[in-house]
Amino acid sequence: MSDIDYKDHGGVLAPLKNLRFFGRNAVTVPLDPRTASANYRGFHLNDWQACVGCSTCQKVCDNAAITMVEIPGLPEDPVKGVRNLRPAIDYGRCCWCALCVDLCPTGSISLSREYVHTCVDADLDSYFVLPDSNGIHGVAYDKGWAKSVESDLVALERTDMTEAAPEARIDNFEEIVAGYDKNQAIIEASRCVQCGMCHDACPTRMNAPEYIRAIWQDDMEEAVRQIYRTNPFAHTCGRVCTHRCETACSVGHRGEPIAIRWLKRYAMDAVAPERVKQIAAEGKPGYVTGKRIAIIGAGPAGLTAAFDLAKQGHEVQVYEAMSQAGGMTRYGIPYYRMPADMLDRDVEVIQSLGVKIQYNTRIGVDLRMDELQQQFDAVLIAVGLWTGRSTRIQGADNDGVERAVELLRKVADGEPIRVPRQAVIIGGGNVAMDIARTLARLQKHRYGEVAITLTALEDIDHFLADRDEIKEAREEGVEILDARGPQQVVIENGGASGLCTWKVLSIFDEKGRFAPKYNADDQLIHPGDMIVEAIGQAADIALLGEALTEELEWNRGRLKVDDGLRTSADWLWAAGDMVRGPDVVTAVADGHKAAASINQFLCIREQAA
Amino acid sequence: MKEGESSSYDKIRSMTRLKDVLEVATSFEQSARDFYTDLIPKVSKNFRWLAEALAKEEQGHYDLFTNLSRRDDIAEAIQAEIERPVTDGQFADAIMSPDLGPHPDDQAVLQYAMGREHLAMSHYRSLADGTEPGPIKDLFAYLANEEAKHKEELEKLYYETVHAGGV
Amino acid sequence: MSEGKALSTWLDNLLTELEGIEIRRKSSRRLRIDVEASALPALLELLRGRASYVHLSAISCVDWPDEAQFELVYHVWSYELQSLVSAHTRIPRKPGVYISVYDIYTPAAFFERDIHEMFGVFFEGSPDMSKFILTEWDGPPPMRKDFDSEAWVNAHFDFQDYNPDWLQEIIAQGGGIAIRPDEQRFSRGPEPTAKGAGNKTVDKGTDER
Amino acid sequence: MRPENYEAQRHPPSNEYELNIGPNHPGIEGNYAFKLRLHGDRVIEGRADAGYLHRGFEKLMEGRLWIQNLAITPRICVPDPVPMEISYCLAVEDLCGLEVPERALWLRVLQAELSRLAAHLFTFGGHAATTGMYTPMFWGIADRDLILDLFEELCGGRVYHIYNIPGGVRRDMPPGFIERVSNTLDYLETRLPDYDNLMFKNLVFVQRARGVGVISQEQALDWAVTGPNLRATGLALDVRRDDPYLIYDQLAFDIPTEDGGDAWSRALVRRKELFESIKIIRQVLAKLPSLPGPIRCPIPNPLAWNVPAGSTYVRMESSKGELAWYVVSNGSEKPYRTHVRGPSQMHAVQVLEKLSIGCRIEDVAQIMFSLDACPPEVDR
Repeated sequence: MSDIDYKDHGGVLAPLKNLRFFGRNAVTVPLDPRTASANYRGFHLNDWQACVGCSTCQKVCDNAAITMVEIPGLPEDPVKGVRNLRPAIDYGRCCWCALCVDLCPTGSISLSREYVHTCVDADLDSYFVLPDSNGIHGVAYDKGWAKSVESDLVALERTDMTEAAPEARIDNFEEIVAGYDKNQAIIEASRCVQCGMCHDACPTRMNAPEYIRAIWQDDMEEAVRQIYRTNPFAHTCGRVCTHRCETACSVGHRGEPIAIRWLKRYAMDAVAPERVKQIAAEGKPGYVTGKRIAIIGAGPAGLTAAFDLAKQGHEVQVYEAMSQAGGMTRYGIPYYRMPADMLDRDVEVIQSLGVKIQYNTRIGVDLRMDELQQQFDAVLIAVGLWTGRSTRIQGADNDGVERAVELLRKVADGEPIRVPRQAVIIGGGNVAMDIARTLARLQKHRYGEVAITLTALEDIDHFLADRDEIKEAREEGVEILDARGPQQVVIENGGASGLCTWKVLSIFDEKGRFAPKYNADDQLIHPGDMIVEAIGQAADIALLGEALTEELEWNRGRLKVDDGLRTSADWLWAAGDMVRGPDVVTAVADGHKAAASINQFLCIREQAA
Repeated sequence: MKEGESSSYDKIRSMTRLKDVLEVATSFEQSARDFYTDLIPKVSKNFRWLAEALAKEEQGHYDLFTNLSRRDDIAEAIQAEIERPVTDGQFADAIMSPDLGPHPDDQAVLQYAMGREHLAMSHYRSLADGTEPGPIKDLFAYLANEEAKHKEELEKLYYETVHAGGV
Repeated sequence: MSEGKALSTWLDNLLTELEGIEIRRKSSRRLRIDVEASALPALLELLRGRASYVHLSAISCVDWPDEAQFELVYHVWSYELQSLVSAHTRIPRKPGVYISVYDIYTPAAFFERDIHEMFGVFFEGSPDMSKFILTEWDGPPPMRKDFDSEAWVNAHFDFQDYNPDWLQEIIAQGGGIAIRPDEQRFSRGPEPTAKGAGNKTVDKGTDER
Repeated sequence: MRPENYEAQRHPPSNEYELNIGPNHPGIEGNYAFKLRLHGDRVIEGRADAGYLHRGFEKLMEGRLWIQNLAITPRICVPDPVPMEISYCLAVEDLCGLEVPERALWLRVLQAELSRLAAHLFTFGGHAATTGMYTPMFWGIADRDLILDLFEELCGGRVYHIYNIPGGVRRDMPPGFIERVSNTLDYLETRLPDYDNLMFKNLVFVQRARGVGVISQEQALDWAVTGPNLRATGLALDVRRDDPYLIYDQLAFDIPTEDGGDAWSRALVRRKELFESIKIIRQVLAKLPSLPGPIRCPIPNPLAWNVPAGSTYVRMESSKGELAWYVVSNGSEKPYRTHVRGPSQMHAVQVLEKLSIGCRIEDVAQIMFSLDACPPEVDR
């Protein structure tokens, strides 16, 4: 039956063996609460310094136990991706699964080793608790279940992007960044925790969470529709944007931010241009308002405004001085970074909405501003910053000295330029990098080897150029010397032969303003038969004409505009780089603002009439 | 700096009383301020603020020197200032100071202003070196120091206007 | 295991006798058979009688509203062959009636009763079709996709709203509740998450930067 | 059964009467009602009435992301939550084709066998309580608490561990954990003879348990009885051996059986399984230090994780019997359908009803506890 011999009742004395139980002491476990184990899942702790209020914990909580509470007084900075929201936990619903801890991008929330919740109302009168770093009863308990490498659920690594190797890209203008394929894009899009920090940081408030989600759901048309809600220049911004969204991305606090810019590019490239036009035209009213608006400059700002106004039924006429549209995005950014055919797609979509662009027309020469004022209900000037500044140091007027903006325009326009054997670039911004790498390519193509020296006033950390631009420039053989101040252009038998520079002790004064100080005895001569100045750009406002310049209000060298980008003249608006300084996505944001203000002005005038 | 003014510097060399030296210095500031104020209408409006700012700067200098001259303890006041000499950044030295033609642009005006400051500073400095130690030498050193400070201010403005516009 | 192998191959050709079935072997111990609703009892009869599948592990029901069908899955396990056969069949959602297999496998009684309660599929011949778990429930069969349990809960119960003093202090300073839990959580009723997955991007960005 | 819904059945005048046990009754494990029709103290017919623990897990899980269901699965079966967690993760891993690192598999077996120990100790107490002895319950709970301390160290939670995640486990063992587990096992092994004297050799228990609720092998197979109840009828059938999952095929353990098929044999099978589980855990503890490597394979961001479409049927041996999950995914980020086949669905309903016919009233509770029927699995 079984090996338990239950019939063995033992002898008469059998019960005596139970006497040994008297020897044992009773099993007594101390009743007061003991500290829980090292990774116990007790009540929440939240380090408010580390927490950025991204509300990912609220999303992953399966019992909807977390409410985000706005706490005034906490730091709030959309550009860095910091909100003054903190999670409050409803312990009537929480099941202590610690998924919020494992998915917290900054690792600020953790569970303490405190599990006793019997307390009187005085210390805690509700299940709804706002955890901070000193625990539920204000008694500091050390951390229990906290973020650990193994349990971290945040997808920290970014899907790496295939880029052309330096040797492969040095002698041509093919696009370097290959762009994601479908699989890579879906994996990259799946990393997004939908916190919306990018939406707040983007100058034009792009709905990045929505289009990233659409990409992940492989619904490309929805992604394009979400993008076109705020940015008709998405092919361009997908390649050259200064991507402030990625600096604000909450995954970026401990890992690599989501490649939001490249995802936008993937979405735009994935949908056929014809279909993009139909999507962009959605919501365009059938009627025409009969209002006519003139826009000077077919750059991002001008064309975005044109796009919005056309979608509101107005008739838009754009005047462009050059032979093609795009402004700085075509003539300022080389094709290896911003291919022309992609820019044309953006422009064609805008034109498909009925925006007429008149090329090779220079306002101030072919048409005067006052003529525009009579013929149109409103005028928007968005001419950007096209004149390159010169250092005007000794010898700067020699013809061996060029301006980066003009050179880049000529290369983009296909005009042949003199390819120097050796060149020296002055300037540390993206334009300097662009011209350095363009000349490097031309040199490699013509002479087979690259000889470019790039000097700038600032030290390398304060270069205005993107970090990857600097990295790629160095890979392509550009020698970068930081903190060098240009002194004099060395002239030999009529032509430039080098640049003399002094060491800069770059000191910032207490207000953070940059006051370059030279150390004269550390002097270098950089050989080069061409010197290119890429130090800054100014707006060419000659087109306004003397009378209008006098009539308008100015603000430290730029047109004074209200927040609707309207100048002091009620019929004239101004937008883009010439008002805000050089940045593509800010120009797009300006385009929207100007269009909204113009549209509002036209409606008010209509009601008033 | 036009020639006329450099001769007046020789006049200053021979002076002994602090008050007289200050008066001459104040007159230089006054002429600079008047030069900028009448420049204001001439320049194009989009950078007229620059001319106005320079005029205001010179006015500030003018007031500084006038109420300094009104005080009687000029020597002690100057003493305090000299302890913190401002090193000359030489940032503007390389930049040729053009003669302001009919349509100067903002960069030209700034270059011209920095050129004036530089000349004034170097004049005062040479004057300070040329006199024996005493209140007059301290005054010249003080004036040189003020001009150097002023020049540094303009250099910052020059950097922000010309150099910082890059993408 | 080798004779097990032989047995399973023997089983494979045994099954070929039945027409209109589709066999997919997922692993050495998992076999999926798609069969017509009418042929299922015969298949189970064959599996139990001649192929040693004596143990009915479970009967699962899956609601496919898009195809207006219920999918019934009969999981039977053989102790000898040490392999599981999942017999999948589809029955129309309306009228949702099917024959019971109680006479082949007695455990079917519980599963059929459970499926009847949860999905409303009536099994003719099942010993007991009366309510078992949801005796107090008079609503529609709750496991059907078209019944939204969360909506029912929200309709019949109300949320516990808290107003502790720390919250009142924050409200006094101008703060307060910014995002309620159900506005943004990813767990939502049975319908697939709406576009944009319920993420409510808080527009905290100020215009001027 | 709410009072207003209750209407007494009209019986012909006879000496039969109706008696309701539960849903809140010390003789019933968990919240479970059992309606008896009695003739004297002899049971004529028993009808189970469940539903008091129905929380609608399967419906809830359809509305939550794959990762969010981790917190729900252990709560389906209260005394033995671990197999629920592990089988859900096995199902998701099967659907996604995730490669679970070996160390995680061994940690899962450690957790599962510890959970089996705790569940059996719990059932000893329950079974003895129905025969009037409460000391085994006190000892069982006290010893089970030692194992819960181990769980608290390993997983961070005492009863609901939420220790598993699709792809592996969430934490590695804390330092010195192996040594503490083996100490606890040593202590348990010294306790087992006491349990024998207290319970298994105790004539009161033996007299009450022997010959009660007898299941023959044919009936067991026919009624889909599984787990210790099936092995009590002499058939050495165990999912860990027949349908090996995790790394049970690398472990040396045998399947204890009894051939009485009655309540007492079932208790003895569980007692022997205690030894087997301790043997397994010792093997795992010996192997773990030599297993380096990760405890989890990477999974996508949980908020955006589409599990490929498909369906899978995962079987596991819980302390109560064969526990199985049928999980269907339609390729979206949420399960389309999850069906839990708890072992007690058979034991607590048909088997109990059939066994209670003809037995005496005091044996109904004992039959239920000897079957180790766990109502939350029935209701889900």
